[in-house]
Amino acid sequence: MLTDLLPRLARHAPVPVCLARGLAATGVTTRLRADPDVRLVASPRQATVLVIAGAVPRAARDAVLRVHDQVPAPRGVAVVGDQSLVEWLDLGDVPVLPADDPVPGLRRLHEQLLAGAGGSPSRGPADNPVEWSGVGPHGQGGEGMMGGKPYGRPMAMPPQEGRDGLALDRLPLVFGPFLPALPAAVQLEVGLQGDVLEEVRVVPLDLDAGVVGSSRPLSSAAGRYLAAVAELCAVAGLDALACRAARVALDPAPEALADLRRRLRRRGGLRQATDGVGRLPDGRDATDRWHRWLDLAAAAAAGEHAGHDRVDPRELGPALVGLELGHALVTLSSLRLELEDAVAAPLGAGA
Amino acid sequence: MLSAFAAVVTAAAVVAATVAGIAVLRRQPDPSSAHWSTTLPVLGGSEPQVHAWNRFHARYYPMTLVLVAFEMEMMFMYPWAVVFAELGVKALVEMGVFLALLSLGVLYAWREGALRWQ
Amino acid sequence: MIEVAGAAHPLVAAVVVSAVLGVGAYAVAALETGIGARVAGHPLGVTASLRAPLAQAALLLARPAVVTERPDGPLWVLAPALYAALAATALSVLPLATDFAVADVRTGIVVFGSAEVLAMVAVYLHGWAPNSPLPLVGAYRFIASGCSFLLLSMFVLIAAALPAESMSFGRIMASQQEGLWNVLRQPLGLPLFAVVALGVSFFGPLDFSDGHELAGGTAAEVSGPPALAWGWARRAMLATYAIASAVVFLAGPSGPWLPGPLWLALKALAIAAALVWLRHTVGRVQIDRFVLVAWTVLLPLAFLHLAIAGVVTLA
Amino acid sequence: MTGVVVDVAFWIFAVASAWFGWRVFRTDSMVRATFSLLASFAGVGAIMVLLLVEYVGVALFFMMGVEMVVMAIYMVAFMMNPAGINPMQMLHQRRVATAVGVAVAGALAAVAVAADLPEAPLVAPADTIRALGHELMGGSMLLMQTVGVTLATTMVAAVVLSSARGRFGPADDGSRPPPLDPDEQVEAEPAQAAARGDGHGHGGHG
Repeated sequence: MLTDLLPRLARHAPVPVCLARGLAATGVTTRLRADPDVRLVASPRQATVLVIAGAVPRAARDAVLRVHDQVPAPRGVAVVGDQSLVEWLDLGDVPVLPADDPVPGLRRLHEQLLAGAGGSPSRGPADNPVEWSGVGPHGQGGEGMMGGKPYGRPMAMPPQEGRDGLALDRLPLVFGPFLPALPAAVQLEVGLQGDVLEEVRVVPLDLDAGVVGSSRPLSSAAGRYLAAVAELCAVAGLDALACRAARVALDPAPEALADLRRRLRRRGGLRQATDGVGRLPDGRDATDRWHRWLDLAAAAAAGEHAGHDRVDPRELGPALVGLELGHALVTLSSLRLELEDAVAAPLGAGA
Repeated sequence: MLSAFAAVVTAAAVVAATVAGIAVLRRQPDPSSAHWSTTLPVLGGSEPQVHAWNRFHARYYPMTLVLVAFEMEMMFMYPWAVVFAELGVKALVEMGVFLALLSLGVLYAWREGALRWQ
Repeated sequence: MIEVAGAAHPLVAAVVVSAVLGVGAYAVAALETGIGARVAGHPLGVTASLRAPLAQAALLLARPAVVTERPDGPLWVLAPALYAALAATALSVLPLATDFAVADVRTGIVVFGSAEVLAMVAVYLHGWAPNSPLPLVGAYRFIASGCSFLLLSMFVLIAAALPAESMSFGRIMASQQEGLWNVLRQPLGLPLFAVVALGVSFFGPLDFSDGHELAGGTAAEVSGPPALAWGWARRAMLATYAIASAVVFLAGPSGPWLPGPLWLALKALAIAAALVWLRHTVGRVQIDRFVLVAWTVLLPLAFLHLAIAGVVTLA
Repeated sequence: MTGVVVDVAFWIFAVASAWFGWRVFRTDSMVRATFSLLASFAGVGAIMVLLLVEYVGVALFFMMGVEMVVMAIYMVAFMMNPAGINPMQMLHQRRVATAVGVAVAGALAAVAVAADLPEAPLVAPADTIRALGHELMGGSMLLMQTVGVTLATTMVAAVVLSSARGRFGPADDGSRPPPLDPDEQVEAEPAQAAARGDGHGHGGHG
């Protein structure tokens, strides 16, 4: 009885989707964001379906597969765009969804999973390939408490300078490229001390090997700006406003756009999350940047094309040193368009 | 007399047990989900080089010390609140002096930038 | 040890607390869906809003739970259980009718404060247990915020205790039946307490630990039933704080015509709706700014609040 | 509640408290150790409530909650290997510690057995909290104000000692890290020193 009731009830829930987005995936992202039947989740753990969309750099293959494995099994996988992504990732029997209407296919996949379908099998290694070294049963020990490689990983070490206890361990970590706050095809390499970035490099993925999949950006320029605003809203915790912005992005009618601008520019709204955050050498903070996006969207809707600057990710690192991790991620999110265009520039296509 | 606390403890224990029961519920795992690769921490596609469990630099640590000192003093305020109306202005002035002293501590901490991320 | 609203039999206590938390958390989740849909621009009907939390819970129950590479398993289970138990503890000292509380103990506001303090432990453990960087950062952020709003909550509750001449929530309610409601006598209290409510249940603008930018923060590694446990527990905590706000500032269950519990439910629902509306319209505050503002602006405001409450009580 | 129930509750909390106290030294994880200590204190708080010292018992939860959270932060910040993923030994100077422990426990037990404790059953005091309030505002007012001054001084001292940066800039401006050994020259390699794991000083908690 209960086993019957649960899936029946669960079917009414929006499909929790983890999105692995490549370049120029604004079309899909925005459609998923705008649809109340889909919930774009923050972490693959919270998803049932992984959607791979846009032009994914070949260099990101391992990353896609890692995120794939992090979606709890049984997991669904769908590709938006064309068959080439399926073949490249060797995913087997995976649906290819149309970029302009991906939701019904996702829903079907989700319901099959709830009905007991097996889902996509894990792809990564079954056992830890990192060598466990040390003398103890878990690879620990050897030289004091910091020696060995317990559970296959070494202990983090404090940075070189100082030893008086205040120079604490620095965690070398690489975030992305599929973290929701990060622009497409960008990784954040950090030395994290506590939650503060002591060392930052914003690294674009290597595009020399090319990309797989087709790019389907939103057709309207205004839509692209609004889609970026929607993503920033989501990062700031305003998922409902993000949904509204995404709907306007799909159909940037002047009245809807004006209404959205009014809502977003209120004091204490989105500004709460962005005011004073990520001030770059040009003196602008995150709020200035999304205000500019809104202005550009309005201009584009009125037929003018002002265009935005590009920001080279490699030059961004020094500006982020010393920021809290959350600040840094919001900052990168507020530079989404500028960074993505700079990254995609070698491809020649204005993403 | 202790029945009130017995009621609190029972209610809390029942709720805790229910929630813990939900949290340990596990569906029969899919054989493929036993893979090591599914257990990697979420970093958006990259693999960690080290464990997350390492010395963690809480950037606000001076603030926690200020809190500990401040919170000691709050223990005097609870009984104070109960007799406040009886004692009237005397209690008000008394606590005013007490809080003013402690405010000096907070003021100093703020002035030294101890409330900021270090 | 017991003040005006009495104490219940332990079995009654367990049933009442579970029921109120269950319904309260459900109401918060339904409000979240309903108000969220309205803000998003595609309003949902009442039935759809009421069905959404059930569907979400069913989905989480139907999904598997994952483990990380080398988690602290027992602490990972303990975290949501402890957090929910603290919500239950805090709820049990609140009067639910004019003459009924699960335990209207004399040290009510101290018990309530203790639950709030220990909530820091629960959230910390939830972020620590999975051995994963993003949850860990979330956990530390929660402690930063917790250490900042803790004093606010103590001052607000102590101010409410002044006219009541007691630390029991029953007396605090009774003191408002005789005089004005605290929302008028102590006007700064409700906004300050709302900050605490959002902070403790890391909700909306004060969702420092489980935010989207940290890929879900302490919940980034949780799926399936444990995610349901965690999500339910934090909504139960928000519901408890909504009820506490109603008791402390709006005289809780007292009111004309309607039965007491219904009054309490209406008042708490109004407060919960306001908090959920904030969650959907105010972006997440930056954590370091919150800490600074809490200590340099809100804490002096709490002093002022206490002074106002003291003068009004003596007047 | 009847005496038997109170007795049973007492023993449950007492045993739990002692067990958690023992766990503090049996686990490798600093977080587990810290919160075991908290659980141990919570047991003591519950016993206080059973002894009808309601305010002190409940306040113990409150105080120890904050203190143990802060302690956890510091433990994880300053301990190498805070989670104990590399197993280690929590005990120092085992033989001395055992001797002192046994001696102290024995002395305390002797006091408990030898003392002439009152046998009258506990009666709920009329209103201890009110009495405490009057005491603080009356006879002990000077004491309370002294505590206020002390705590303000504590805050200043804590900030002076812990803040890495004052209003005049970084606290360690112009200072040099001390050499690893007194006779060694300054230019030792810090990473090696850390790897050696010398002195995993977790003596200071509790």
